[in-house]
Amino acid sequence: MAISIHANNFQTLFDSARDAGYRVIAPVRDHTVTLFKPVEKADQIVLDEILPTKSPKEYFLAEHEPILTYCRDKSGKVSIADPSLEEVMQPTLIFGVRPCDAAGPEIIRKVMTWDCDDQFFLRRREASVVVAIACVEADDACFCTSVGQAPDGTEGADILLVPSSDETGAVQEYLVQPVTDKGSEFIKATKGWKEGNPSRAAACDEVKEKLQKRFDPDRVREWLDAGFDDPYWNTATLSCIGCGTCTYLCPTCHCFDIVDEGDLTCGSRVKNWDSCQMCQFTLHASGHNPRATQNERFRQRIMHKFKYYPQLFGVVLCTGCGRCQRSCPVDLALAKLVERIYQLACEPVGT
Amino acid sequence: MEDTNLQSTTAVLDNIYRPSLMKLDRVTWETPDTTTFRFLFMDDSERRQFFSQYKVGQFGEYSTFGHGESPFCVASPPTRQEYIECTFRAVGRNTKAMQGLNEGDTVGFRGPYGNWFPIEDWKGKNILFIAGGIALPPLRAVIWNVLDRRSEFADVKIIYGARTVSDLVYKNELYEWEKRNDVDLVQTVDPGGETPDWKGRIGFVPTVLDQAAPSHENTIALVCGPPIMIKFTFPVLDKLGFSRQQVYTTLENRMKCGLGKCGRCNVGGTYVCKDGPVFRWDTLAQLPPEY
Amino acid sequence: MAEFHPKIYAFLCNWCTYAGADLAGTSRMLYPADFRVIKVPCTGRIDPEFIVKAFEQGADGIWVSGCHIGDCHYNTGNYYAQRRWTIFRHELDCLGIDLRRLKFTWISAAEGRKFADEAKEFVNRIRDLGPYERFHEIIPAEPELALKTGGGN
Amino acid sequence: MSASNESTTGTATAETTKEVDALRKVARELLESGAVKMVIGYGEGYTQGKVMPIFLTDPEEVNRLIFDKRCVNNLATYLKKPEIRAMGKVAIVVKGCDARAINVLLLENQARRENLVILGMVCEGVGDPAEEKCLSCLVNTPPVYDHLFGEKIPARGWNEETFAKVEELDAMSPEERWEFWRRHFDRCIKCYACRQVCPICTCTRCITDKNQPQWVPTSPHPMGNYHWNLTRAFHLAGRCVSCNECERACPVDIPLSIINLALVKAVHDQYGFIAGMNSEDSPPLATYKEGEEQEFIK
Repeated sequence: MAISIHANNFQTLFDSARDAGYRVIAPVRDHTVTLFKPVEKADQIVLDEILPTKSPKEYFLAEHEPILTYCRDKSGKVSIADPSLEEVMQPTLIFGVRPCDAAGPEIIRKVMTWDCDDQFFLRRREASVVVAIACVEADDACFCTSVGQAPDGTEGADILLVPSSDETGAVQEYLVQPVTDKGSEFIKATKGWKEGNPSRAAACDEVKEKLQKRFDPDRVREWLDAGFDDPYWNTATLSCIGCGTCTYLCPTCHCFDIVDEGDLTCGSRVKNWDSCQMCQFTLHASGHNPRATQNERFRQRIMHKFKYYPQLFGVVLCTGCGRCQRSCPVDLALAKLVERIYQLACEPVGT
Repeated sequence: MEDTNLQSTTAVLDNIYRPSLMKLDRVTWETPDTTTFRFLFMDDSERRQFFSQYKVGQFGEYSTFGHGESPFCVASPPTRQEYIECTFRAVGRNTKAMQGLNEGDTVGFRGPYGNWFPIEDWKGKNILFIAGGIALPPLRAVIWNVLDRRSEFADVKIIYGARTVSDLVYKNELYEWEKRNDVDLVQTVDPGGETPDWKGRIGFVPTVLDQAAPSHENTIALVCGPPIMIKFTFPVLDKLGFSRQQVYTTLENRMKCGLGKCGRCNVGGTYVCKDGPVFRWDTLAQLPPEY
Repeated sequence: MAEFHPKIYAFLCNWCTYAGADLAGTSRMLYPADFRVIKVPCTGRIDPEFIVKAFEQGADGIWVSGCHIGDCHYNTGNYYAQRRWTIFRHELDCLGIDLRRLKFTWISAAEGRKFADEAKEFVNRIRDLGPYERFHEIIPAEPELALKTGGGN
Repeated sequence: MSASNESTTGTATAETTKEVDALRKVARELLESGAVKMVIGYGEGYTQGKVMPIFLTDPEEVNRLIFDKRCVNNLATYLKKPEIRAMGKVAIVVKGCDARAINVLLLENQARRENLVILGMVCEGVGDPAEEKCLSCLVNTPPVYDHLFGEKIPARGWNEETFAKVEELDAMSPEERWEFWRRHFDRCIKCYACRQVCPICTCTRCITDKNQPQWVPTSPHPMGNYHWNLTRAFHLAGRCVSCNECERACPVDIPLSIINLALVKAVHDQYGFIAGMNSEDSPPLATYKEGEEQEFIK
């Protein structure tokens, strides 16, 4: 039996989710940007943008997460404890996620479970239900199809809503596709859903047409395999100013820092987002820096996404959301650079 | 949805970032800024757990609470299961804080992490240790491991150099090794770093290695030192006939997690925290120069 | 209700105000002791970071005091300090810090009376204002260490 | 060298102004004669309709240089990049506000005048709609240049709009100001784009990256965010040239210009100083005058 939901019923859905113990997270306007934040009212949410400014990554890999607390008593005896799990394990509905953003945590999962499990990530993942909405629009920065994702992809989503537009072109109704068992359970446990198809057909065809593949990641990887010392890196990224914007907004970048905060008597050890684009990222205490220049750091970013990660885990560390291009202050578009690498890879040898 | 599992907050977290608590048992000053710490596990089950995994060459994350964590190698061998030791120089925030600790104080330790020297494959072989300055600690664990199981190995030769006499670490142990007749120890200091009563050689490690000219036959060479020493030592080993399969070294890169998650210690696609810190020369030669 | 003991940090220049405090003490002048003195060589040594850090340590009030203009032990230190404080104070105001919680004075080594009076005034002022809750709200909570799970594992 | 740097959309536009023609001609001469190693300028961006910084070493590529209303970036920020510094003598395309940044770099010995050929563009304002900074521009004609492109025009100058937002903030109570900034700083993710893009943030190791001691907490929690934003602005007091790149680069649109302008105003009101108008006047926080007693110090 097909299921659908009308935008008018989002409030019912949110209310019933809250009744079932979930906090509801959805894209909302904050000043001039759109962010995933807790919402009360369905009319607050913003679904007509290509993508929110930040991905919902922070609800899986927190920007700032205490991983340990310590205290030292007067005699010098130290006690340590795990932080409270209340926030980590809070059931969370993340609503209105684009397929590229939904796929991000699924890709990060591979490194977070590599030989040992980062429970902070996994518990958050387990406690959340991701309701994705397929895209009806794309801009020049979007390239999900080039990295194996799709505007109506289901990776990482528990439920996918496929929009159907009315005669004015506005989206009001959605076809509901449960993707995981967790998603199906969630539909059963909450209200607002309706049996039967939406009155109109899906509205995703046009965007699929628009999102032509721009490069082949396998060919890119082949070039990168031998391309570490290629002169390409000397000039291609000279305009990079080394701000971490692209990494912080990326749904798949997951590097973090561990620092102690507090004084000698008590405090926390915390995990904070970090960026490979910062020059201190690899700086040794001795002053030696294995990646001393911005060009090297940018190469690391592309290598990590399109060579190292696929080699280790079989997937590209990129979902093609295009935030790195949209938000770059100097318009240094990662996808364009990778496109260029693809061209180099396709050029006949000897030219 | 009535999923009570989700509501539970009493679950225990299997926290991979949680260290074992260790008691600082003994502090030995090696040089004015380098110390050796001996730690005792506060929980004996953690000690047993550690030694059930630990192999020589592995490292750990040592922390003072309030100042952060630093990775360095375990400098004591798995043949001595009562304690672990590490030797470090105070350069960063945490290492400086550690040097301010007193015997009896508490530190955190996570490990063992990374790979190890495959010494089980070296039984019956000659072992040649070449170290410079503060880089003796990673080899010291191997040296003691080999010496504690002396009969399983053939000749043992140690070439160790430092900038000056006062920069030599493990002076008591050097004295002990020097006296032993089943170890051949060659000590050297850089020109100008000698004292009037210095009995060892004067010269850089690669030069001294060249003069000592150990045979490559049935020999494994372990090289640890500053990058500049390694750079000049490899050609000498090459000249002496060592193949790249006979030479091992260790790498150090900045690390935070030690578990392959935080994303900063990679050299090309190789993670020093998981695929290292021990590298055979032929593997190392294939890595890009990101260390 | 328990009496409110404000947390006040006083950054005092070694040569004038600190000596002034000494004089107030040796002259047996009474003043409230609700502040922690941090002796600095000169007001010019006080980085604005000290002030921010003090608030982050939970300060309810901060008092900065040094030599009168023209009396600086290092001749010009307080001239620079004055310019720095003028601009920094503007910034704090712009960012919503309550300026009543900051006090700047020039007190010489001979002005024990002035020191005692100013100390009284500031401590009373902060007592009246109460804890600086707005700032305290952004300080990460001290972890409640669950000792039952602490210790070993 | 810059062959692989070419943009797929970066072909020269057919129509150019006579200023751009002149700019290209000078750039060509500079590169051909070897007078400079590199020309830093604006070219067509990767994204349709955007511009990006381009780094030319080949005289044949000078036709990629453009200048129009889209050229908002302050290219002076590249003068702090070690890779560019290592080039030796370079030519750089600047608007007035960018030239002010160069003046500050010269004043603080962060750039050497003899290593720069400054290609000044007369600028009537950039952005569409016009950037806020342009509405009260002090330097429509760059205050420092070697070659000037376009006819000198009078500066628009500060007006009642310039500090309107600062005054709006001043009119609030401290509680309201505190809430205003808490709301904005709450979005901060500590990406440090504001620092990286700033031409005046020249420290090779920023205070927030120093941990002995750790003055600025590195965590993006409310306290860390407040401290970082406060420190960043104060370190630019009397140095900020209001190019507003920090606010433009901020991915979460924190209105950093308001703090910057508040300090610009305070420095001007108190000491009559405006940063970057020349490269001789002493920085206001590194000097003093007698008779400046402040009332707030009792």
